[in-house]
Amino acid sequence: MAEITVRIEGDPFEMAEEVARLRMLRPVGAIVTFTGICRDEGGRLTALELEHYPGMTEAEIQRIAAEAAERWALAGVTIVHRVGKIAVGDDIVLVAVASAHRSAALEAASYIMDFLKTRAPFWKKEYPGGEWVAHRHSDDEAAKRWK
Amino acid sequence: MAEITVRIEGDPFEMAEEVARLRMLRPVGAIVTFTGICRDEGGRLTALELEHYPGMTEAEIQRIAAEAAERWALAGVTIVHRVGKIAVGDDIVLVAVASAHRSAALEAASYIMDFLKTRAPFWKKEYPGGEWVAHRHSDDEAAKRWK
Amino acid sequence: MKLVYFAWVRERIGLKDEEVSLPAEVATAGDLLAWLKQRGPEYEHALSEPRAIRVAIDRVHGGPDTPLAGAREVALFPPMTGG
Amino acid sequence: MKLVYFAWVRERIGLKDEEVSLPAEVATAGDLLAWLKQRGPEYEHALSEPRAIRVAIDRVHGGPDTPLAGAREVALFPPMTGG
Repeated sequence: MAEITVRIEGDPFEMAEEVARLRMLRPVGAIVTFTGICRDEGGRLTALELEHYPGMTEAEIQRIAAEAAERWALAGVTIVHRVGKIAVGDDIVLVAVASAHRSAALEAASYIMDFLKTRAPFWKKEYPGGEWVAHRHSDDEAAKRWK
Repeated sequence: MAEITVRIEGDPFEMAEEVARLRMLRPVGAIVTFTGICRDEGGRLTALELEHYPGMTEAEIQRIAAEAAERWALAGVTIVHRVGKIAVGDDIVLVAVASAHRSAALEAASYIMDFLKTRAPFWKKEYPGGEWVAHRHSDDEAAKRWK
Repeated sequence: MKLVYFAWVRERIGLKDEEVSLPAEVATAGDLLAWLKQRGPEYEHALSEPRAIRVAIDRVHGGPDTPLAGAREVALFPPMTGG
Repeated sequence: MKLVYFAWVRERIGLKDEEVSLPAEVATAGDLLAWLKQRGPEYEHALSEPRAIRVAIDRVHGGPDTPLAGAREVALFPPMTGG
């Protein structure tokens, strides 16, 4: 059984700490991390503000992680997603997956990211400007390939 | 142009340091890391010894990284591969890829790992026992999907 | 039933959440959207493009045909942009 | 020409590297393998399954048909197991 950790936090996370915990699991021969970082979109932005649906967010991310653990042989999955104001260059999300063999960790990290984008109830607002980030059709297409 | 760093080292590496350098690049919205860790193969092993072909190793890994940077829009690629004796639980290889969008970093990391396995001149010897690790046919198959 | 709103749906309606008593003919999430649109210009503005609105029933994603019977909390929000 | 050996090819031949002068008829990497096998039981043992042997010519991967003309360093080794 994969060990699944999901956290929604306002404060920054330390990738190295999350990876250190995953590497204690067995059997682990591969750890893949995905870090999503706040982009300035060509200098247009200084920050994003992330809103979410407390209670549903954790449950939905748990479901996504459990699906990945069902589909691939995983030792552990850690997902940390920040909410609130996030400055350009700061981390937004970490997905870390540990497995015995590399393809399981690589594919599961990709799967989890695709469904975090399309199913986890987060919404990004741009600063300056206050515009809500538009959902990308390409994210729906990316999620469809796992059917 | 992607910034490409390739190092072959005897000493352990610090993933956090490698990632910290990549995140200074622009535009970066995604960083993917792959860490390969020495497995005990069900308690059978205590260490691996990695032999390589000095001079060719660096050149071949540079070629693999350059191909990935040609194929995807990458900001930076860092590949660190250890050689010599590596204890169970210790890191063998780090591939870290930074890009603006997630699919480029995820796919490039997967591509680089597939060709590190099949083209980079490394050989693993098992301890105890002194047997050379057999090449896996599944690694050849994984590399073929990028044609 | 509790309705909760997020992102620009919340901003346009001008409420984070509210309690409503639904008429008997409002049986599905799609019915709920149609009923809410008639409640005033803020609702009309927020829900003018029903295809851009996602629905969660008791914190699980649903669609226009998802029945509301027994639901305690229904959330309306735009397509998600996390990750 | 310098020949270099790695992993179990190196162990079976019992040498890390050596200088050789090739006869004119040894034109390709495949020819080289066939010629080396005749040099003694260690070579025979190391190279008994030619399909299990990879070749690099001047530090670039080659195949049985890769010509050796002009090559300074040819490496023979088993399929790789890094990463």
